[in-house]
Amino acid sequence: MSFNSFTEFLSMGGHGLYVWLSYALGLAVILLNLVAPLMERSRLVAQLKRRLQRENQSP
Amino acid sequence: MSQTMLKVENLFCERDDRVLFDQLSFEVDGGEIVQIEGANGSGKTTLLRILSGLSRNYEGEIYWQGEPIEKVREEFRAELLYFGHQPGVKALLTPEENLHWYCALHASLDPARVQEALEQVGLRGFEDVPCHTLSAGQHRRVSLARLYLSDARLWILDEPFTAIDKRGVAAKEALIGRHVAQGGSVILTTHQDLQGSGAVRSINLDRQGERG
Amino acid sequence: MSQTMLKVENLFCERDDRVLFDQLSFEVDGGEIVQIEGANGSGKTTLLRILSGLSRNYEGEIYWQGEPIEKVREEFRAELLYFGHQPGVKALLTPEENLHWYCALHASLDPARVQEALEQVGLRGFEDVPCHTLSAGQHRRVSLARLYLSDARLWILDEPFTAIDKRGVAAKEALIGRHVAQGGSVILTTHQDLQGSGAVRSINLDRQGERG
Amino acid sequence: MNQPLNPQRRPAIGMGALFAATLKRDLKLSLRRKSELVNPLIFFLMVITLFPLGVSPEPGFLAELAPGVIWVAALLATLLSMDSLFRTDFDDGSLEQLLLSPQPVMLVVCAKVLAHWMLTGLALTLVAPLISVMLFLPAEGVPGLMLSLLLGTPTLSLVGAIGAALTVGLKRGGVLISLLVLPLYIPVLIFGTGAVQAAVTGLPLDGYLALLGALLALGTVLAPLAIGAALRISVSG
Amino acid sequence: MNQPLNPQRRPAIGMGALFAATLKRDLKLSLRRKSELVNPLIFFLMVITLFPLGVSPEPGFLAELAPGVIWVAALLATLLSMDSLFRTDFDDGSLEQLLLSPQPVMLVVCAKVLAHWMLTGLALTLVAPLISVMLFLPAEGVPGLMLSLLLGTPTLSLVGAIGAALTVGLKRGGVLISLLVLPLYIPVLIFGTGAVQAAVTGLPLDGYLALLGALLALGTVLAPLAIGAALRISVSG
Amino acid sequence: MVEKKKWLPRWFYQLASPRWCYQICGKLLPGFAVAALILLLGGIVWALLFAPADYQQGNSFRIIYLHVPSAILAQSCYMMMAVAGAIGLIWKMKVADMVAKSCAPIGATMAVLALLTGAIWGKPTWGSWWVWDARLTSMLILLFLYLGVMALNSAIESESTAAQASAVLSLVGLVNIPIIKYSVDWWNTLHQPATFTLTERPAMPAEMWVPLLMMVVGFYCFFAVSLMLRLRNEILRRERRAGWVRDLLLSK
Ligand code: HEM
Ligand SMILES: Nc1ncnc2c1ncn2[C@@H]1O[C@H](COP(=O)(O)OP(=O)(O)OP(=O)(O)O)[C@@H](O)[C@H]1O
Ligand SMILES: Nc1ncnc2c1ncn2[C@@H]1O[C@H](COP(=O)(O)OP(=O)(O)OP(=O)(O)O)[C@@H](O)[C@H]1O
Ligand SMILES: [Mg+2]
Ligand SMILES: [Mg+2]
Repeated sequence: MSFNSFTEFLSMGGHGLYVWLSYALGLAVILLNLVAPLMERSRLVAQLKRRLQRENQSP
Repeated sequence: MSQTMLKVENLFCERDDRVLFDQLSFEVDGGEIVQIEGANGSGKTTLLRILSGLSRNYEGEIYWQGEPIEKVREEFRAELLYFGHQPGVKALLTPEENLHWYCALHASLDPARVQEALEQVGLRGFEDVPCHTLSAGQHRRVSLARLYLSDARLWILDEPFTAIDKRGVAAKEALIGRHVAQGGSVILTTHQDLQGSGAVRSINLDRQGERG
Repeated sequence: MSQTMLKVENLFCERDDRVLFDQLSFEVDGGEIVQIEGANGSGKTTLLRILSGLSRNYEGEIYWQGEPIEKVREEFRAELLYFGHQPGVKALLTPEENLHWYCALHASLDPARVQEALEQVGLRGFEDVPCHTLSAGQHRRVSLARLYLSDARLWILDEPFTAIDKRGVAAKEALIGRHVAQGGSVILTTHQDLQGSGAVRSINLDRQGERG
Repeated sequence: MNQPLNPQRRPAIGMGALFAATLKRDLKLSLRRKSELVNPLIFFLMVITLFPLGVSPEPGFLAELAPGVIWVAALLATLLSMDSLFRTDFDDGSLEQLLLSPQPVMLVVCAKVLAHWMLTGLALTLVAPLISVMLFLPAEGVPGLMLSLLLGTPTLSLVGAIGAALTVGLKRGGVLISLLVLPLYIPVLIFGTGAVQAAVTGLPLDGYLALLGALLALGTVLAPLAIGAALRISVSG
Repeated sequence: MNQPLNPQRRPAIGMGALFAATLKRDLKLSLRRKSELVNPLIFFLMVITLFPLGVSPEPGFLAELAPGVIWVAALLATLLSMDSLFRTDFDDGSLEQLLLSPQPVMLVVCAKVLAHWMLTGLALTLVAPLISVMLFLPAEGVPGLMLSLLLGTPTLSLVGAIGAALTVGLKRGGVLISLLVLPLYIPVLIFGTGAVQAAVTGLPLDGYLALLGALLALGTVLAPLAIGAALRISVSG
Repeated sequence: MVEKKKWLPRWFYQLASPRWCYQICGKLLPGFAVAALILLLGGIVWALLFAPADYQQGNSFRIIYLHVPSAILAQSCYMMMAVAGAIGLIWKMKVADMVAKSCAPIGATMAVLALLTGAIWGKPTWGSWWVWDARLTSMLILLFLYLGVMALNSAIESESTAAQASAVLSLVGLVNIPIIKYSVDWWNTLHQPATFTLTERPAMPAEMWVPLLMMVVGFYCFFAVSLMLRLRNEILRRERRAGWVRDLLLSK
């Protein structure tokens, strides 16, 4: 453990802003790369299902 | 010679989730005119582009003189004349220059016969004006002059009579008649009635989509 | 009402030193179909563009309801529907969006009727695909849908049936018939025969050039 | 199904609707291809990238170059996208329909230019701060840069549209348009960079901004007339 | 009047003739509009003019800028004229005819790129001395500039043609092409300006020229393949 | 329409089957997800809490644990995209096209992350958000290459055409990447004194590089997860007409 207190941990020796900004960005990018395909999948499945139902009804 | 030129087996094509044709099979023999029929949007142009090798968005097999067409692309292209919705005429060049370039693309054609071909399509006196000053019909006639030059055995013509006046249409039909009489084959589409081109076999695409 | 709509006096036009027509005079009354005839390159399109006001390369007089057309441009445009070789359809927009913009250009048209018009030209199901994925005929049909929307009295149609299938042509002819029955006028060119549109007066441009 | 033909109609309303419809249509046309939206920006960014690579990556040198390079890039980005403003409309016949409309052409033209500006000039103004960082422009210069871009780029779009309208009837106008338009852009360039340089050195920049504003006012009044006339001439030829 | 249909023909000759015919055709197309001939040059000259106006008219500063600016301008001039390389052929259907020809596509493509280069890269190389004077480039740098342009600009045309072929099927590829191609241009830019700067400071420049030559060789071998493939792909879509 | 060649192993053909791919991805997903989660979480905790501060840069050094993995991933992702594109072009293998298409957005976001973390790191270390350093520049160009491929892909309507066109582009880009790297390196050393060398790695103590290694491996696992998620979507979309997709949808 290289920090003695929580505030020290937050301030990161004066570089807190930079470090935390980076990690926030990193987290955002990772989440984006997971959430985007998952949302895309549910959208796609719903759309394909709808079309399948339409096709099954019409002929 | 009524040997089979083009053979199509189980052709399938869809665009934007709409099946245009499915399990389409037919043969085109030498000396035969095949007219592809169908309403607007039924897939005639799509089919002709697939047959000519321009489009590869299809499933199924196409054979040229018994060989799968993928294998004999080069030979097939040497035997093919394709006339599409866009006539392939450069607006800044004169009719003569346009046809000269076409002759260069097909080494077996004789540039000396360009003049004669232009005369045949009624463009005498327009040989050396730039094509963008021609009327719509004259513009397409420049491209139709290729029919008079060509020595290809298979002609694929997509609405060749668009914008052409009645006398022009009659002349083109006579030419098509001569071509098949010599053993060539023609696949064409047109929304006008063919008159006097002899026996025409038609393939209708209208109900193709529903089958699949 | 068979009042004279358009009156043309001594029209003269040459292009590239070739006289297309000279001393051309005619009138178009309400309830009349006038077909401009002539071989390719005889000057039909040129004439229609002059009449519609797109081209000013002419000599002679044109009157709209008795007034020189230069004076009444605005009113004339409100009464005019022009359909040219280029259909005026944006490839990236859908048929619906294309027609909505046309309605915005002509404030008197009702955008609510766009759907109906598209249905009439057989584009149901294609309302919201971009036009560049349509076939050649469907593309022109988008523009033809304007005929169903329009409340203009004078229609100037340059080869409206190009690329349209037979059923489409019949429908368009019926529409033209209805328009003239209501007192409108139509000036059109086509290389196909008009069937069943009632009385058609034709003006032949073929020998016009030689006269001058 | 046609409406009865009625000679006494033509409501005078619909002008605003036409303006809005055209603006919407042109934005839609650009946004439909998503790439089209970001591309003037990306082009801008790339020209900016080329300079450090081509000239020198030293911050001091770049800072001195920055106002000029940013303005030249804005100018080229506008110019590059200008040619397509009326060309597609001409090629597919929409322009004929537009000229045959009973509504004033100027109105539609203004809407088209506005749409063009929103996707080039306005977009460029918004990314200007980022560019400034990349070229080490001192922070004091940034507001001046943005203000001058905001006032200058609409003039670029307006003047460019005149060139586009004049060349639209030609078969290949792509490069000719630059020839016509660049000389007219020079005043904007000079005042624009002047404003930024003044801002960087802490001098007052209202004079430059006033000049840019005056050019814009002049352009707004005269350019639509010129564009309308040029379009009629191009189509009739 | 048609020739009898003869299945055994297709002379193997005609390759050189096709190359020459295409070269002649493309040059003719460009020369037919006289404006087209001078335009890449005029664009080049104008970008050069904008710099003294936009940045600073001081000779010393300009001399330092010159190699980079000239190369960036050459790059942009090439890029600007690139989009129309295959687009007109695509729009009027000539491209389909070309792809359906029994002759190898690469041949025609090479001729087209050569024609394009003659009217941009070669032309730019020839006016380079004039530009050098305008930007106060020291006289020692001029041979280096010309040599580097001569070796570098063909690569620009070749690589640009790949981008043009990839975007030709799109409705509006004008700006997309810059996005695709500019990153690929960066090595040429760097070596090109490097050569000029070396020449100005009197250092040996063979290293740079050798690198530019190597890029050109690589481009000449690989680009025609890529262009041919890209054209077939674009047309088939 | 895959032409069978004797010398290719069997799994190669199995890969060519979208259905098989869809299923195998489904099976592999949980494993990779768990691995990614453990590695990333462990790595981050170690990086933030336990790794010692750098003697020169202090705690801003901790940014390296995001910066380096994302930079490495951005580069290898491009390789993968180009290779997959080449396979798709040569053997007409649909799945390869889909892999290539799925790679692009992941690689682009990674390049963005590397650039942003680098920029943020640069501020305390160099006193400037951006310098025209060789490595930074080539990373920026890599991002442009990604954007180009993605823009081209989205601009072309037909799916197979879009895939082929982007494959050609990414291959051209692949040839160019070493050239760019080389030219940019050279350019930079010519002009700029080596104030900021990224290459001279300080001899790191183990408690610094072990978490870095964890993060790198974790990023790769995460990449696999994201890629497979996207790939499965892509397979569903492109194979929507196939019987097995219909059954799959109906069974849900
Ligand atoms: C926007 C700015 C930056 C970019 C685009 C960038 C890019 C890169 C790239 C591409 C790598 C190579 C990864 C690999 O393949 O091994 C890397 C590694 C690295 N970067 Fe950065 N970087 C940036 C800023 C910084 C800063 C400010 C520092 C710290 C002073 C830094 C320190 C490092 C270190 C220590 C490595 C690992 C070196 C190695 O493993 O060889 N970077 N960076
Ligand atoms: N832009 C132009 N510049 C010069 N001459 C032109 C131009 N456009 C047309 N012409 C000439 O005018 C003549 C008439 O052309 P027009 O387009 O009016 O013919 P058309 O009767 O409509 O023919 P088509 O039936 O082929 O459509 C043609 O001979 C053509 O060469
Ligand atoms: N580029 C494209 N992208 C998607 N769909 C397309 C594309 N081109 C054509 N289509 C669709 O394929 C169908 C068939 O088009 P095609 O051009 O083959 O019709 P066609 O039979 O030639 O009609 P026409 O008689 O109007 O020429 C049309 O419904 C059209 O919507
Ligand atoms: Mg068709
Ligand atoms: Mg006509």
